[in-house]
Amino acid sequence: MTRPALLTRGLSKSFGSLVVARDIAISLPVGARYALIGPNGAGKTTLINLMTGMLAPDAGRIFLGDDDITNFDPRERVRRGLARTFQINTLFPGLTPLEAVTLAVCERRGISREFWRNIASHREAIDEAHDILSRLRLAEECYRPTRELPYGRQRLLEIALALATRPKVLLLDEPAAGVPPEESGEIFEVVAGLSDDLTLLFIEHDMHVVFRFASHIIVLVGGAIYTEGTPAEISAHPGVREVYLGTRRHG
Amino acid sequence: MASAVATTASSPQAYLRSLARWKPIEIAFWLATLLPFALVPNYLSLASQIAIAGLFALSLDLILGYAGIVSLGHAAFFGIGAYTAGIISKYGWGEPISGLMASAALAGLVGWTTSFIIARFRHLALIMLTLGFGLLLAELANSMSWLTGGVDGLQGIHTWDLLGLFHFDLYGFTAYAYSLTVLFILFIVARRLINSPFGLALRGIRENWIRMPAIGAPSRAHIRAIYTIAAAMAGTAGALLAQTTETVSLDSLSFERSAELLVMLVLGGAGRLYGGLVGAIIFMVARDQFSGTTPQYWYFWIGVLLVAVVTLLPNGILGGLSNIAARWRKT
Amino acid sequence: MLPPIFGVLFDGFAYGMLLFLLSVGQSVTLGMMNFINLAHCSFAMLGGYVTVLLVNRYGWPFFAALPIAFLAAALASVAFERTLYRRLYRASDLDQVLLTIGITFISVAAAAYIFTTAQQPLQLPAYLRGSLSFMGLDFAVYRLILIGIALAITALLVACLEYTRFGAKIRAAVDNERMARGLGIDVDRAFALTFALGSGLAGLGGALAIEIVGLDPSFAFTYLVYVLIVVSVGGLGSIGGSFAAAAVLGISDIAGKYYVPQLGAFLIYLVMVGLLMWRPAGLFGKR
Amino acid sequence: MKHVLRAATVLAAASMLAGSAAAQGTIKIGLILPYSGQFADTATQIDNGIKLYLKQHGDTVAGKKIEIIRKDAGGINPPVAKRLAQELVTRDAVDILAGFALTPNALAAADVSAEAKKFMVDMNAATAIVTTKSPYMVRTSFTVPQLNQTLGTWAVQRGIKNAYTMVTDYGPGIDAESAFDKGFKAAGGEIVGSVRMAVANPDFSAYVQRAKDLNPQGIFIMIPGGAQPGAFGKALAERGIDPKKTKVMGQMEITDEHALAAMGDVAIGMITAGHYDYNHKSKLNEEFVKAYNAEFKRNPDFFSVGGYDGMHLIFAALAKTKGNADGQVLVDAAKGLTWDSPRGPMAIDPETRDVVQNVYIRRVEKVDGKLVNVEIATIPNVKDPFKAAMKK
Repeated sequence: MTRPALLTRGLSKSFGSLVVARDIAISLPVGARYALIGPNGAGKTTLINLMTGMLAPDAGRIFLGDDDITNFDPRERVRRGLARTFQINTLFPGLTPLEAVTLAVCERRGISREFWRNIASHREAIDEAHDILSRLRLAEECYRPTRELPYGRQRLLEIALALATRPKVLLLDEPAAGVPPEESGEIFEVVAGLSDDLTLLFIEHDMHVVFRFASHIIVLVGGAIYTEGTPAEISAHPGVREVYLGTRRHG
Repeated sequence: MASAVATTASSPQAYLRSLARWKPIEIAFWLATLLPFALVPNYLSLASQIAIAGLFALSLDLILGYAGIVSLGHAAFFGIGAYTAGIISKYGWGEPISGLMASAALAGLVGWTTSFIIARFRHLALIMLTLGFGLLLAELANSMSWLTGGVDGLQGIHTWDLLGLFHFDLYGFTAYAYSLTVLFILFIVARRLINSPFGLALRGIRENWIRMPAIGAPSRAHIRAIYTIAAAMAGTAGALLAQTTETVSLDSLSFERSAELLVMLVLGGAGRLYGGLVGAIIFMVARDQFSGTTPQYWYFWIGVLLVAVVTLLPNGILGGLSNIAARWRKT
Repeated sequence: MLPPIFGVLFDGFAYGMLLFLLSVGQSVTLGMMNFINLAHCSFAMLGGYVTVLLVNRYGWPFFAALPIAFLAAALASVAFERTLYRRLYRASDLDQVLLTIGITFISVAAAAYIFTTAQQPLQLPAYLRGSLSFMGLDFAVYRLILIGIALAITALLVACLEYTRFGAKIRAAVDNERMARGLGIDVDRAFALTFALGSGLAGLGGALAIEIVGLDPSFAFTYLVYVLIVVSVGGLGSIGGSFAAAAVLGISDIAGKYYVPQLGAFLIYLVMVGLLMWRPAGLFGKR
Repeated sequence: MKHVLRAATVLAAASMLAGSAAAQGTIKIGLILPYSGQFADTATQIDNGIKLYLKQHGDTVAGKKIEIIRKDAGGINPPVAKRLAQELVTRDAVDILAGFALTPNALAAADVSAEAKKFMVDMNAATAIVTTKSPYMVRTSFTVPQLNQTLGTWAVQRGIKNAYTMVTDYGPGIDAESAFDKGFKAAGGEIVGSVRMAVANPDFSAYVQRAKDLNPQGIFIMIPGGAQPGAFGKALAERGIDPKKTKVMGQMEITDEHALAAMGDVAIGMITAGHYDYNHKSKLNEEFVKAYNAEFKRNPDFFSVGGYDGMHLIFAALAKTKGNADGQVLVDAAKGLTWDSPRGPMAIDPETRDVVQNVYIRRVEKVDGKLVNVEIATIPNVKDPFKAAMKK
């Protein structure tokens, strides 16, 4: 077996007496499509924050491919191929999507400190950015300021920004959060159409979506892994139905 | 404006290029800066000091308007520049252009040194730290009166003729020509910088500080760089004032100067290259006129001006005007 | 006999309490409502002028003038809140700065026009100006009063804002205005009241401060920096934080001037810079 | 390019000459004062003195109408003061520059006076060197050494053998400290300690405690006027220093009318050196104070008399030159002028163009229930000792 794309071992974090992550071990094989589910407050976003370095773990290690990235800052993790999106839009409201994605591309290409040449002269970077936007069906709206885009488009831009870093592993925190069901399908179709080399972990509440797109599901409860398995195994798991699926139906 | 351009842009590259193109109104603006020579030759000293204030405001705009770093201590660099130019001149080297460069270099060096601290903080703490450094420096300059002349100001500054040809005359003719030229050159620099990949990264920092590391951006390094550049530019403005007026005093470092600068920039509209220039022109002309008619109560009218601008034109004069223009175009 | 250090500590603490009284209103408006009110010291100045007028011209007792100073500043602030401030609650910080600086300019000119540019010394009865001897040290009566009032206000504010319905409403209104409206909270009124409270406290602070720092139209600018220092070091939204910050700053300033006068002018700023680098959100800051 | 520049300069110069020619029958005075900001009251009082003089003596002298153009320098701001002076000369074509509450502004404007050869009257700025910056400048206020060195000498003669000095750490404070030291030591006194205090300083208790620890016979202080003297007096009272026992001495602003009101009875016994107080006993001053009160509803102070005498000097000089406002002619006329001022006899030193006047040593006393400065000694016709020392 080849090395997993992303691996965590014994990852733990608590705020005072509140344990938000308890001894979490996850292994994402290359090209995986994993879903992370669990009730509100289970620690899903916290786990992403730990993996991407926005929170420092109290204990445990994180590996990206062969590298131990536990002590790297978020930026260094991004440079090595670990990107994320945010549950709440974390975009650049005053920039157009083209500018925002070009910015991310420039950062990756290491030309963001160039201060004398006009941005427009960096044709390759701009074309790459436009290409990403096209793939995410944002090409037509890429000249409007981000704050004027419809919400659903902004969710796609979240993903576009992450893709501009050319990640090996992409962590999607509820990519369709707040999007009406008829539009969320579009977002996941886009996600599903991403390259097979890209390793994906996404948080999602809608079980239909999860079962349709995930190859593997991890259930997080109270900051710890409750169980994990294929969609079939999870849907058959009596405990999951009780603690999570059961309550969701009504909630 | 952007949407109008977008429909005609043939490619993303052409679109981005069009954003950076010189617009007719910009060219008109710079041509208009030459008018004082012909129309109001008796106001050239004021025009020179407005150009200097405009340059100073432009330097603040680079960090505040573009990178989102609110500073209440930017006068520190202005003062460093002014004192450097003044002290060099006092000890026998009054050549203006080399003095200007030395001042910019020293202000930039101090800016670079402090930027390591500045880049670590945000929000109120950042504002207060810039304020604190500014106040500490002002106190230091006061206590080092053997070097700075203390409250009485630095005495014995003499600026040599510009290029060995132009005497700094009583009418401010040379002073305005000199200040305007330096302003224009540095404006071009700032304009290029804003339209470069680095400028885009700065706007990214302003628009969303949290997202930047998630797209792999070294925000702190960017902030250090722009803070250094802005410091050097502020130092240049200070040196210009010292050279053209042959005076330097503690007020060049004061909190009041930092605060007044902020007012000018916000009045004109932060985050727009011309915001600081427009703000400096309006604020200083208004003050000159108001204080000419009511030397004791001009504060009142300046206050009314500020309140009126905020209520009628949010985001500064340029911001408010562009909002109105956009709304008008939509209907 | 107490060693002189106690005298220095006492003076420093009292000076801190003076800073606290001047700043606590800002701690309420900036901390709770997130509104940058640089005209804070204008309201303090108003309180000062009201006090001077009542005490010097109409012969009111000093303590009777204090509540009027509070009310005058609070009422004036409501007028401003209704007409100007409320339009800018959701505006950018920079617009708030511009508006309130503008109001400060206007207030300075108005004060110069109405009260002239001269210093307005407060004429207090002799018993407020003396000092009490205790174990060989002199404790100034006025400073004791400052400390007493500061402690009372801290207790009152903490009780009111953290343990009453009013406090809960304000916090709800600031945290999530839409939800607060949904819950039937009159958000406009809550904001207006908070603003009036903050400005009233400024008026009271001004009234108490002028005996020590004097009063002329430049008051509105001169003490702004101190107010910002106290509030930022204390931490936004924390009355207790402002209290602690003011005490630390006051004591270190006075002790510094006594023991190392060469550093006298630098000390308050050095302490501020040091504390903020250590705790950027302030001593008791949450955000 | 050079030709264009020269041409434009000539053009501007021509337009300026045309301006003054058009104003044949008027003499314009450009008045630069800090009308706004922290020093606004100083400006108000100087300007009041000027207004009163014009009211009493009319606005015509030697057949010329006097026109005043007022400019606000807005606090300590030399670049602005210099620009205003330039503009007054080039744009408004003034003949005389006057005002100047603050030394840094006066020094900056002096360059313009020297370059444009304009008569300049310093009505307040008190640092000794100010008048050396332009050969066309005279001063009608006082100099810091004139008062404080005199005070130092007097103190030792009156039996104060050791003293502690407390000055604000800025130009005038440091000048006053060295002037007092000089007078005090030369007369045989001993300085037992000194402290320089922060400029922004609302609370003096720590500094006063330091002085008290040393228990000197005298304390010399120099702090800016305005809010600080009151605060200082309170610190004295609170720390239990009684000016009736420990001699507290200083320059006149620490016991001006407002400071005394702020300090209350603790001020009794404080000793100051000054050249003017509204309580000065002379017929001329009584009339002056009365007229001043009638006009402005407050008492004049030393700022007012600086403005008043400044106007007198301008009038007297113009009368002597028969209305010729040329800088050199006017300054020559001003040299050696003597007159009786509300402050007492006054003269302009022909060598230094600085003011020569009586220095009064005053003690704060309660007279008819009111705190006033009572003159206890007069040192007549004091010249600025700083310039006297420079010559040696």
